[in-house]
Amino acid sequence: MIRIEQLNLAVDTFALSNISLHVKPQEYFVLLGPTGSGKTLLIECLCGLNPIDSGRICIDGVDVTPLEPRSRGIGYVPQDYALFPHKTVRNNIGFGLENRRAARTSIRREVDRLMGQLGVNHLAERFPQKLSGGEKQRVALARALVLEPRVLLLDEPVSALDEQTRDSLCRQLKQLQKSTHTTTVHVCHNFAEMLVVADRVGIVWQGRIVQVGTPQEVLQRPSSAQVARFVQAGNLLGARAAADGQWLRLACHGGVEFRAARQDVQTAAGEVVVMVRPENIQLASARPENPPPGTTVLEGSVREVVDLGSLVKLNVACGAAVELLVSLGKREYNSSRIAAGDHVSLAVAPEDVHVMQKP
Amino acid sequence: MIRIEQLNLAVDTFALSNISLHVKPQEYFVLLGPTGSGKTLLIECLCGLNPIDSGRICIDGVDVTPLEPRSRGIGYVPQDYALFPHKTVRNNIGFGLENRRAARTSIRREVDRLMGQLGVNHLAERFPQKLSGGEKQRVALARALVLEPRVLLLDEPVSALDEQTRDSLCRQLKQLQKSTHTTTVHVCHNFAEMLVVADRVGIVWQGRIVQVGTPQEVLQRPSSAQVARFVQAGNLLGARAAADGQWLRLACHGGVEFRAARQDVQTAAGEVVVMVRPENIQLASARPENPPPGTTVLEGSVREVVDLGSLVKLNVACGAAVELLVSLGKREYNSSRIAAGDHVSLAVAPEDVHVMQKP
Amino acid sequence: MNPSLFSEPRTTAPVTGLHGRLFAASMLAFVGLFVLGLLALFIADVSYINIQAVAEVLRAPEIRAALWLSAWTSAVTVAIGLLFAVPMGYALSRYRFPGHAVVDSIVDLPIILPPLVVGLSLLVFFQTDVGRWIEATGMKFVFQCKGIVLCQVLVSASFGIRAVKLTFDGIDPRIEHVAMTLGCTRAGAFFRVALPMARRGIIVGGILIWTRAFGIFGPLMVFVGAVRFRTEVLPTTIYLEQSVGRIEVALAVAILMLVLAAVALVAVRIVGLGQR
Amino acid sequence: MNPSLFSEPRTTAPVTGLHGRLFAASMLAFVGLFVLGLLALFIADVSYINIQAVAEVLRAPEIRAALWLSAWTSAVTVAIGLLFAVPMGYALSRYRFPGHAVVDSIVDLPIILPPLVVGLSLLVFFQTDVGRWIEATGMKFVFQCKGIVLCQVLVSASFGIRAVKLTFDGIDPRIEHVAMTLGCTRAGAFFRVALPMARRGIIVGGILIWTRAFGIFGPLMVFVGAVRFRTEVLPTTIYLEQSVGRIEVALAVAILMLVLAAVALVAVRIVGLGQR
Repeated sequence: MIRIEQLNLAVDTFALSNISLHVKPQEYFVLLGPTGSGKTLLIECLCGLNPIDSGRICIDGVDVTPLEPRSRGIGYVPQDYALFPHKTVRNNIGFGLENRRAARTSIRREVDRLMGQLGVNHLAERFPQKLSGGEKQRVALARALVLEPRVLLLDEPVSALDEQTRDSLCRQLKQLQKSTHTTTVHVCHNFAEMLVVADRVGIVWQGRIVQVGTPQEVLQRPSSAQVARFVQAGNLLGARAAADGQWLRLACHGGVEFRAARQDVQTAAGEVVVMVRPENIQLASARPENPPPGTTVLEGSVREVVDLGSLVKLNVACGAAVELLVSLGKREYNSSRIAAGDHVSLAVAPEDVHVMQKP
Repeated sequence: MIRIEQLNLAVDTFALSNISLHVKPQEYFVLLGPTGSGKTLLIECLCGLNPIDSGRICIDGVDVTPLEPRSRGIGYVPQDYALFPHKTVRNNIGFGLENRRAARTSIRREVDRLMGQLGVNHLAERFPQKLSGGEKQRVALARALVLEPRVLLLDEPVSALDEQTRDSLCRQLKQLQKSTHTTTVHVCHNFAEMLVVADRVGIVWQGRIVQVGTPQEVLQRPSSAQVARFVQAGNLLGARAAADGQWLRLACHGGVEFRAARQDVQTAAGEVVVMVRPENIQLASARPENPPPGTTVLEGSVREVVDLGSLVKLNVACGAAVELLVSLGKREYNSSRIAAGDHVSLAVAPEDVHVMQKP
Repeated sequence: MNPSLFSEPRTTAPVTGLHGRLFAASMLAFVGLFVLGLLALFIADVSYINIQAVAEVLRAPEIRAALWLSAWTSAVTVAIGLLFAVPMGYALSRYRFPGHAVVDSIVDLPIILPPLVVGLSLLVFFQTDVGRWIEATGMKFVFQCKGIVLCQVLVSASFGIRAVKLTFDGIDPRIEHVAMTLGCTRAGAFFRVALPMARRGIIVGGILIWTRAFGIFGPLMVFVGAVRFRTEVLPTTIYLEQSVGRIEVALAVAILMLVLAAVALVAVRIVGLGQR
Repeated sequence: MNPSLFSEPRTTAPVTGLHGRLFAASMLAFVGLFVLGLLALFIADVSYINIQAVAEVLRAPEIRAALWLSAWTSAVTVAIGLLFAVPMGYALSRYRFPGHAVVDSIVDLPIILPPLVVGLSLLVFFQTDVGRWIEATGMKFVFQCKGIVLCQVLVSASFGIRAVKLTFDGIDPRIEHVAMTLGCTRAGAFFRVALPMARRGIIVGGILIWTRAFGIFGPLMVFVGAVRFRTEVLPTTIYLEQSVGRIEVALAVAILMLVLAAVALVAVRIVGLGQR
């Protein structure tokens, strides 16, 4: 649906470098990256607001690179929504149809339909200043959807909202996309937000796309230590890798050693970064008997327990200078009867040890 | 250590109403509330920056109400840190001692010690504009600690930082407090942040303190539906309560019914709000045999599964129009073999059903 | 004076304690002194005035002519000034080009330049070959009414440009971007979105141009002279009347201008505040 | 002109497509026209100048006297203006009191008021009982050098007050609050923190006061007259010389003032930019 080929754009000291990306029809695609990584710039290129230095952008099979924003068939919801402050909600939403010189009655009908769909009928005659953040967001969505765009581009659509409503509005976005079948590109910097909405995700880092995949792929198999840090992998350790039969032995700085399945790993040996997600560490008060082959078993003592309600996070000190973060479901934690200060045993399956190149 | 009695203060259209609060010595106390609830105003009253209309503030047994900020024995870290931009890090930190006309050598020694403790030695000659958010925070902390205050007041100390570093800086704050034994009041609007640092927490809502307790008390037993919504209770349902032997029967709008232990509840009957935390709902593919007495057992079908890495959230449709949010640890979810569309059984123990007055 | 319309301090300082009170009192004393000084001046004006003389004087044909000339030249100046201010304010706010900072400074120059220098420069310009050629084509400026407008535009347009630029600086370009994705061309987005949003700022710019144009005196003396019934505007009247000792007449005109300036100031405040 | 030092647009608009190019070109055309017009004026000045005449003229004792008088009166004005501007700018920025908006507007009035009106008001004031009494105590202003300073302060101080207020508006009061928790009194926080932080804004305010004071002409004509060697400042020289037809001399002085204004503008830009 959207195909970006070898896009390059330099702006002042920042550059989008060699970006290629394919977003499938009816997909909910998330561009995830930290502030200043170039996500907004990339969205503006898709909109046609920034002339690109080289490369091609195709939407629905048409090369839109030379086209103006109004001819690209896109709906755009920028950061902070950018509603027209001098127009009522009704006129904000109807703006696109007015530009098409549609008949008054058909504009009215279409705007009413959209306001109904997004639940903002009661706001029709209000001005944007009088709306709450969530209401503004829905009006901006309706305004972008009125021309039935082939592609919907959302730039940080929930960042301006408070934390309590963000989650539910994200789920509404996802439902809206499912019902309208509009291919959607959603820019965000929040990892949890991405997990709620994304079919697939592209990680943006310093003007490049460093990984594309499903949320679970990015979560479990980040392509680099930067990505891992950004998706809050929890435990990242520098290590020296060495082959050991069917396993890869990973001697971490600090005195602990992990084993990973060798076929999963591109690197044979050398300096690497090891990632173990906190939920993939199995905690027990006693050393497991007969662990499955390849399982890494470590001993440690619990330093700190943080109860986050649904989730409990534990800091476990292992070896000389290694602290591992372990997370458990609340119910699981309650049944484990582990408390701060306890001596525990940790087990990690070889397939849960993810090895990355040293950056 | 800090005792606020019947504090009242009206500013324009907003007012702090009848605030009484007691912070114990060496306690890490968090003031939690949404934006605009009056937390910052309250901190400024503690600092002596706002004259209060009525009431009393005592710090360490001394009535400080009439005292100027400089005589209150407080260390203050405001939002965005407010470092002195025209002074180097060293001179920022030494500012308090200079005001006391301390000897040059003793200032130098003390500032060096603090910079060492907070790990900012290498920044001594830099100016604040050149620092990262985390560095600014530590310099502001050192500046506030230099006069060895009896009380440390932190206004949103990590809100300006990006999400990746917030968690670790919160833990550093907590460790710093443990090592310096300074009574600390920390203002924040983020619920998860509070759980990491707080010994006790006060919930601020529209200029009032609506609940004070440990993090787990607030989490499991919010005093009102507003508090419950703010701490992301997950499932909040309007219901009609009626006594039923040793249990309270709670008929929820939407056709499901819960049972709660009667002695836990102040209300005998009438309209109430029921809270069930997502981690307290036990999920099974078949109806449990012989559940413990009082257990609520519901049937439903899984609408949506969101995998958040360490945590999995499920939306389960029960009865006519009720959707319940259920959360499981990743490991627990994997072993349960439940997927979207499945028919499931939900069990809730009576002590996990929390009943609140209708607001 | 413009900026106060656009920014307000983040929080204000409450006054606490004896030290705080003394400090606030000493700072506010300067405010009181300055404001009282200004008020004393205006009260002196009002107390000195002779209503009968004023009424008589305002019926004098030469003063009526000056009032009329001031009114229409300043109106034309506002029109021409805004014709430049709107596109220039927009261009300077939205576009970055090589030499942007230099152009921006040159645009500010007439604000900071002594007005008399502008008048003299105009006089000199029309003695150069280019100037002579322009006058030879029939567009006469020196010692003409057209010259008044030219002079006023040069010394006042920059105030309008600055106000309009500030207004566009405050309008998020993303609003225009959205309009462009909704079927507008670049120009369409400007006329349908940016311009209506900037209307208050443009009005403020117009008022600022007007106040400056209306009050100009020095450059007119140099460039068009002070000929009764011909190039006499209200400030010229004040000068001419007081120089022959008829201070009541000069004062009557001055008070009229004072009132108009106060009205303009209040208008700027009200229009500007609504802009926030 | 001041505000441009403190705000910049959030993003600038890149130029894309044919429509976009045509639109940008037409907007920028106005910028070009205006800037070229101004430049033509100054080029005409420079081309008309006669170096030899200038050098001769600048050695004339009456012009030297005028230069000297301009220099010291404007310097004194800057000192007095800042003495008011710093506490007033701080008070208007930090404190809210009943009538704040009214006081704020009155402070702006001299910016918007025709300067000639200020001159006439002063003249009138010193004919009232209070004014006479002041002059009787030996503080003579009318047709005196002291009158030049008084006139300059009244028409220029508001520019400084406005600039300083804006600067303090941009300084987070929390920084002073922290200083107060670290052992400073209210006044101590002002002198040790707020004032050093505002130094660039205060310099900008001083330059703005100076440019206005230096270029003032109309009110001086009315209040202190144009007496050679006594109350003749540089703008007066321009007027006197051109009125007797010695345009080269007037022009030489004008160019000197033009250069000084340009230097002031550049200084304001550089100092102001550093402030961000």
